[in-house]
Amino acid sequence: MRYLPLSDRDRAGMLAVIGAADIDALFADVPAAARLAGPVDLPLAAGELEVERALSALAAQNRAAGAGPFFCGAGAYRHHVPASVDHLIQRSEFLTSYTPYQPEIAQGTLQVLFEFQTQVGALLGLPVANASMYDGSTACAEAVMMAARVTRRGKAILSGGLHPQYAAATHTLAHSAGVETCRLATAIDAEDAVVAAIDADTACVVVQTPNVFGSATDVSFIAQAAHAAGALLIVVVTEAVSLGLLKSPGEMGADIAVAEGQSIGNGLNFGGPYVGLFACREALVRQAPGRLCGETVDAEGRRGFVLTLSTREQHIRRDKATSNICTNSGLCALAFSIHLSLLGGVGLARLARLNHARARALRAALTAIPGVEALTPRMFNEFAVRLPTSAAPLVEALAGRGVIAGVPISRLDPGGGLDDVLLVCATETTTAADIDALAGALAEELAR
Amino acid sequence: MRYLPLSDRDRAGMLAVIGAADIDALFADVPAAARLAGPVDLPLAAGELEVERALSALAAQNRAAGAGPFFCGAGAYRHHVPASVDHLIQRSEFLTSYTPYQPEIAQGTLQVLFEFQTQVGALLGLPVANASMYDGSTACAEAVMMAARVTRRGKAILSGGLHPQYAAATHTLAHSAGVETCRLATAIDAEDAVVAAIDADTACVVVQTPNVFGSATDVSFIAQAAHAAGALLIVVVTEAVSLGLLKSPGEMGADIAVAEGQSIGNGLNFGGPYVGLFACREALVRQAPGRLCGETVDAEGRRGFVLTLSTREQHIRRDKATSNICTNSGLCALAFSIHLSLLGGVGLARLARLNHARARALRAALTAIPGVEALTPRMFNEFAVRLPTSAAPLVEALAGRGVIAGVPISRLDPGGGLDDVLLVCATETTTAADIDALAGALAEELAR
Amino acid sequence: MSVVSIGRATRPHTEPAVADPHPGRGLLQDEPLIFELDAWEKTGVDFPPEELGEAPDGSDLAGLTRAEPLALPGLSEPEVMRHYVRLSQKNHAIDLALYPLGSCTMKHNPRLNEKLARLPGFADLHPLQPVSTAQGALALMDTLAHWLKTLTGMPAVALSPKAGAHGELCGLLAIRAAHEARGDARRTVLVPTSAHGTNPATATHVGYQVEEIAQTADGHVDIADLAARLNEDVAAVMVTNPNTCGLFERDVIEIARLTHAAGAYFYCDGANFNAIVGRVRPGDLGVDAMHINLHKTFSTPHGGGGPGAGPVVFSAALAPHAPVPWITHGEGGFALVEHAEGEAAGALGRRCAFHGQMGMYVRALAYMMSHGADGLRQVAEDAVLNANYVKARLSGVMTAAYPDGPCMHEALFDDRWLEGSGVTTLDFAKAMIDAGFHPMTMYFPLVVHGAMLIEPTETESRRELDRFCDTLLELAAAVRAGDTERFTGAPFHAPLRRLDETAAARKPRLRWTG
Amino acid sequence: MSVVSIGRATRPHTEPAVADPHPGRGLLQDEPLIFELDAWEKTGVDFPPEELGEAPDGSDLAGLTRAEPLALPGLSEPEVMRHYVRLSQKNHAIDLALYPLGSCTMKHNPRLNEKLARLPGFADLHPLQPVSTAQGALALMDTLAHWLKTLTGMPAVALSPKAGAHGELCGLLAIRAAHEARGDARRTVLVPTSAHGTNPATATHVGYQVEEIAQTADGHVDIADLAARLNEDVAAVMVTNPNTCGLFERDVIEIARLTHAAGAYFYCDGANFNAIVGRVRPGDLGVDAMHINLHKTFSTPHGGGGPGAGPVVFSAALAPHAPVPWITHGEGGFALVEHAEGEAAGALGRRCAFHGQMGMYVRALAYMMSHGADGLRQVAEDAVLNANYVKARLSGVMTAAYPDGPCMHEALFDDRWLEGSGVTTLDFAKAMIDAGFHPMTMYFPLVVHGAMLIEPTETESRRELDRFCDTLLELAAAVRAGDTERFTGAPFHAPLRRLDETAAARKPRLRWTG
Ligand SMILES: Cc1ncc(COP(=O)(O)O)c(C=O)c1O
Ligand SMILES: Cc1ncc(COP(=O)(O)O)c(C=O)c1O
Repeated sequence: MRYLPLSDRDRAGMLAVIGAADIDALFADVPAAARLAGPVDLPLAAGELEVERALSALAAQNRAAGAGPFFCGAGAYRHHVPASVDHLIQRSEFLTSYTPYQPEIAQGTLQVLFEFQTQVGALLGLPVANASMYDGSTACAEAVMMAARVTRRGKAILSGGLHPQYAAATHTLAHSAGVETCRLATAIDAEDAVVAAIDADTACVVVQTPNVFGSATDVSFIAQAAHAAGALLIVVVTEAVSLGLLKSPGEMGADIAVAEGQSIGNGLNFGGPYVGLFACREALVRQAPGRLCGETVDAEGRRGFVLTLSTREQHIRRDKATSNICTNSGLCALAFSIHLSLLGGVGLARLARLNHARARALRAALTAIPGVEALTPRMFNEFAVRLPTSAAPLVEALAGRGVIAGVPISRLDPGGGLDDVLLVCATETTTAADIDALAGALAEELAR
Repeated sequence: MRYLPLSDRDRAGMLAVIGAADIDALFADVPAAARLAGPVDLPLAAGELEVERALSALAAQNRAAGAGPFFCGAGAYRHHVPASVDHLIQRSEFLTSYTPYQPEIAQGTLQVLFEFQTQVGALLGLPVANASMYDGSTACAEAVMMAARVTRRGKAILSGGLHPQYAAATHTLAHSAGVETCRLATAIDAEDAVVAAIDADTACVVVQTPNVFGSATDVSFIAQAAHAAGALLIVVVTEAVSLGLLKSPGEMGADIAVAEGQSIGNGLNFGGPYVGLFACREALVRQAPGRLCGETVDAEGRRGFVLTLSTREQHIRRDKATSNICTNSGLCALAFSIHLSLLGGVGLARLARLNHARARALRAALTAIPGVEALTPRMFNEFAVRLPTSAAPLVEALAGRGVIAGVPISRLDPGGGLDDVLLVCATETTTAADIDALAGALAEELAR
Repeated sequence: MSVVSIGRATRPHTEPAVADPHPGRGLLQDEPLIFELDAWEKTGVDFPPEELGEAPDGSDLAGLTRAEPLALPGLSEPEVMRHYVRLSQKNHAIDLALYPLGSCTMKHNPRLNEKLARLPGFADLHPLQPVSTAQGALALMDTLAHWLKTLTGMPAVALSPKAGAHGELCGLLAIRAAHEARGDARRTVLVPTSAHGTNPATATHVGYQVEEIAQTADGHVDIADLAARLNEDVAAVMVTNPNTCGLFERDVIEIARLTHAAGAYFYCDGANFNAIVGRVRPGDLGVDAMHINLHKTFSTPHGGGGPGAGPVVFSAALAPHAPVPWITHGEGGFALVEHAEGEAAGALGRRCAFHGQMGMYVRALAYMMSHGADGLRQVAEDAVLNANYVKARLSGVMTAAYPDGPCMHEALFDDRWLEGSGVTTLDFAKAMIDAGFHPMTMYFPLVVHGAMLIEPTETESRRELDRFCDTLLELAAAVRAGDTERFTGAPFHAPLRRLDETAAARKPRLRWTG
Repeated sequence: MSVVSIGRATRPHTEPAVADPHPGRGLLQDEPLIFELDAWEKTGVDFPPEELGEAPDGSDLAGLTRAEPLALPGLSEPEVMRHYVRLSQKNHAIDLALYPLGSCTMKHNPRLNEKLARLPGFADLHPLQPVSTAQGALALMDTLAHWLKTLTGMPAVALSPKAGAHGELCGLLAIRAAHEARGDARRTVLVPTSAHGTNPATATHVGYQVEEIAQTADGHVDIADLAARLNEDVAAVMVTNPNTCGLFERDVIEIARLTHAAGAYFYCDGANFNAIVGRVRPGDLGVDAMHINLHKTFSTPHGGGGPGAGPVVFSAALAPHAPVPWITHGEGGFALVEHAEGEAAGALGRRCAFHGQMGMYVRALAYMMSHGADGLRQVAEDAVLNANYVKARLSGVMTAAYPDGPCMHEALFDDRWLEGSGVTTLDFAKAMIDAGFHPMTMYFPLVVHGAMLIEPTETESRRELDRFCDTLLELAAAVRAGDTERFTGAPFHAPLRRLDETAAARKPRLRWTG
């Protein structure tokens, strides 16, 4: 077996050193009833060529986003990732290392985390960022838990523009810990509705911008309302590229900001692994979940980096920890950080403008089709359209024609009464030809 | 421009340090008539996404070997290369280093070369191997030049089983230096014909095994005949995998052995880059072309490796050098060495057996078709078949049906009178389904 | 300046007055932060210039754009390559040498798996594109689920948890849902003292109270203590098996029986499944829920901290409460159940957006298929063999925490043998760095004083194990010889000397500020 | 033990009695040869067991198989990863720091190019599959040819040569063919003393005699000497431009005129094309043939010694003699001319099997398209700017070989400034290693005493150039200060100390023998 270095001769020699008669002797503690006599009922070992063939065949049964016109967004975005990013994250020293528990031989990972935290802080406009969460949705859930701890209050108000799966993930976790979530009705442009819902038990208000329908909102007024009521504002961003252009959560008064970082440096991967960004105000840091990397010096006074404030964490604090997170999304954070260090502020702004320009072109093409109406105000790179028919079957029909048209909102929110609403998204990877293909196919399908 | 670190501000500052008015001042030596005023007539800079799209579109116009049934060989072989090989050769420290001129900071490359030379020596059965040539064909040409130097004779006899393009490349180089090449008539199984051609001016005899028709020969008797006449025997191997099973050139009395190493560790790449293997008897080492890596010690007595015997080479010996080669095929040699260090003797023998078994299955399937006759005796993984029709148009027709059937020998040797002969090859990548597909399509085409 | 012998004893040398290597000398490059490279106005990504003119006009984003342009450095690609390649060389990695972090299962990460996870059919697939266009992905998840269920002998699995700790949450939420479905509002979870920190943290995170179960002197759950603590308020017993002392819980079937008898569920932390995969099925032990860290047993790379994946297998009792999404198979191929309603109303809900860690699933399945049923069994055997070999070779000098009987996949030592030497577990670990090895897990589990938990994994050759043991024995001899400085000052040969963690925590500097 | 200050002057330190780092300490691992890893009986590649039984039977390979099984070690994949990753860390690389090897053009290698070269449509394509199934590959080669011809202003190009030296052979063979076609049997090639070794080696390798052309005191071809040597026996003049002293041959048009007037051809060694790409077309200078090292100007990676690619552009006079294969375009798409007969009868023949270095073509074209006509011009300008900057910063202390006027892409220094210091060019170079840089090209070109040829390339930032210059100036100050030991003993901080090359050559050990 190509991954197992021991030869049978090695095994025999080692058993002799141990003083065990055979390998079974080492499993003596296993109750006899639970010892399997032979291999379980699964295929036997396979060569690399065979495995590659089998899994490549499965991959070939999927229609890769890049294989043709493609317009899905809704929390996961297809952007171009420079080849150098994927090359670098495959360096053995990054790929095959563990959490940097021994800082003297993990300065590579640690310096990257320090840089990542600084980048995320700048992006989200808040002074403290952690070393990553699993993804945007779990970061959102943890932010709500944190707000409840900070405020010692028991309710979270979720805006109707919050990604429904974020809302669901947040509800599941918060509910179990006794934090009530109050999700407002799904709405394309009603972020202001949260203000009225704030009450004295409100720990936090959770608002997404651009929201799940693609609409951006200046949430400063919500920050004011929340703060006036002693609640925190949590701002959620699912399209990190928008932050190249749009006001940061911090700029608008967020106490905690969480974002899905997938858009930068990471592929679609059918939904994971992604990377959750988490930032907050300085005063809240000791309630923050996740790892934090900090600057320090070595015995000779040279700058170095370590994991710090770990008294918040499970491995030190155990049942008093701020979160149970351990493994996070390190390599995705590295990819994010590399891509962003290529882009810089200048490049991210250009990328954001390009995305916006392509989305405008897409909107112009789609709304030229009779019966198709754009619903999203203040759109960045994604918007909802109302169709003269149900969106889900139409998307299926278009897929049959080689065009992946977008996400029917009913997929995320089946009971929301928006069956005729389709979410479409354009990025720098969307070409004029792609847009023509969608517009053409859509017009034809609608005309049938 | 993403690959150019200087900003305009940098440029201005640097010109000031230099004391030059502008960049043109630095090109003052260029005759005015030859100074281009602006960019040449080619497209302007393009982003990574645009370049990727353009070249991917070209790639998509090619029918990749792995995309379906595929049976070409004739000097280039489709084998499975473990993923770890391609991963390792992309390590920055291997990929982006130069020839190891500073051994103290090139021990990685140098130790690999020392291991490579040892592996190649073992494979070819000769004590001295160099650090690689461009490919098998140029290695063959250089071997003939070397034999002429060693023997101070002016004629090389090329067997009729030598790959025609190897013969052509050898002829072109040797001819210019006044070494006559005498290529015997193309023949599927007439290696023994070289014996009669040896005369007093014969510097060397060049024999390929398995030959271009796939037929293996024990060339010991040719070695004896050559040596008796004071000539050298050069053995050529184009399918390195065969050496896992077959007698090595050294074992059969070769003085020099050259091989194409592509089969191990390297992809098809439409013909290049490949890696030439070159080995010879100890006594001939000072006439060998190319780089040699040798063992030595450092100032503290620790083992280390350096390039050595460079007094043979162009950079020291200039017009007296044994060859003009400078850049060789280092990274392909690394890939070869890694793959072979995974395989080992045990694995290479198994791989060779598997190749042979698949080729036997292919032969059985094809010769079951009426009118198809196998011509190659002592076949390893490749053989010639005679068809009841001209091979080239048939191969085109089969390509139209998605099957790449093999190489018509007329492609290599248009005047050879073998228009109805097709070379087919099977390796470990050939499946039973592939064989069925070829046999089925061939039978149908022939029945038309 | 003290004269000591270091590394393999053949080449004693004089200890330099200052440590080496120094970044900035020889091949080890010094590298500033990206913020110190004077790249605020540049970018290393090119865009088609013609479209950039089109600034957002008033109609869309008026008043929503940043007041100040985002200030982040943008490096050219050559600078980026240098930066990260230089940094990378300051890391230890499994590809460099044995990485004996107990409980972390740092094993070889096959490169085939990296390649397959990058096939466009997996990597460039959107989670919300029509499922009819992602049948291969669902088939892969279904196959992975089959392997996991078969290997554990459990009837159901939730793939979506994103790491072990996320899986623990999932397991406890399912347990809570099961109790709630019966109207049973239990509040306590029992956890042994030796448990990993995530176990108690998880329990409180979902609103349970944690009560500790005592441990026997020989490193096992104290059954009597467990029995005494079990009552109708106990929702679950959370036990790690093989446990964090590297031992198989001999009485696991009894633990399950007692737990069930009290109306509680048995959660097993499966982080150490590597020791038993293919030889023992947790389903045969009475487990109700167990997470499997794909990044441990099934070798998806740790990536300096993640990502991982933590699928949870469930017993029949808990299966109806598994979270969405899950896969069904019908006439039209594979489908996804994405909402906890209708037929899925028993589900505990949703744990994250989308469907989990697809990239990890591809890698894990490739790993499983490569080994096969026979190879996975061999994995467990070799992992256990390697650990026992290390234990046997070191026990003469270091004090094994549980010397009697075999260990499973990791060998646990305590610091009794260091007593009075002036060298702590930490010092010893840092000296290992000088000798070219990553330290073992230290001071965990908490039940053992100055714990040193060594998990070699099955992907180490006997040669590397010997090199490791020889080094530790040589270091131990140096301890005995009173070479204290070599330990208390260590590391001397890492890119940096020992780092001041206290200073870091006292006045946290968590980002670059210029 | 001397106390010196090293590296950036801020952190003086004590020189250790022995060198550091030592492989086997800290992160730098010691690694034996693969033959020393006890892996003779193993293999790291798995095959379907069922088919292996089928040993070759008598009918095919009887008597042809090895007497003894092939004795080569086969390592498991984890062992292989360790081996090569450990070894790799003992290399310098362009990804680690400036690599100022003059004449080698060690520039950044974009990773996009690596990715594209690996697309199955290019990488998994057989050279002899029907051309109808490889139209994209031929289109790519045709496009590359178009770029090369346009950039050089030459009407034809032979893509197939496998490196610069192989291109030189190709050029001289075309020249020979052209002469032969006229029945003109010339025997001499004129080459300047400053030429790269491959130039004279090439000329004699194809049967010419080499005569040297003198060089002027200011680093140019001595036109008078050239004129004097030109006669009807001269087949070609081979001149490098920009030349190996880093200077543009001011009189190049006159050189071409004189050459042509004597009935000879003008071969230009284009290894230094990077300095002028986009600003000067060799076709405008009267060149008849020039090779282009794609691995220099067009950034295909050097890979520790290769592979490269050396396409040769030809003037109209030589174009008919270009070697096969070449590409034609007609009704049915692209086709290949593969045989030197019929319409191709004038061809010099064939230089290698198949069609050349496709893998390099993809990379080079991606590089060209990325830069575009504007970016390539900027490449030349930045390369020249960077070299002049280094020259300007160092000239105060080191002696520039040709101080007057600008240089092109490389700055040449001699060793006059080291005279009497006890430090040689070699010593100085080895001390650079300690300071984290790869040495420059040394003792070449031969026309300059103790030459130090520095080529920074355009992919260095000003910051890295300053770091480099600061380091060299600091080292030069140490030379002046009489710190001889720091140089003669160098390197101290590389994985190994200075290696004994004489011993290696005296009794060559070219393979492991156990
Ligand atoms: C015993 C044990 N349980 C749980 C965990 C947590 O797993 P993860 O890091 O995947 O969240 C770990 C990880 O180290 C562990 O060792
Ligand atoms: C001036 C010059 N000519 C020719 C060559 C030979 O090129 P190659 O190494 O590609 O064969 C070189 C390579 O260093 C060179 O610098």
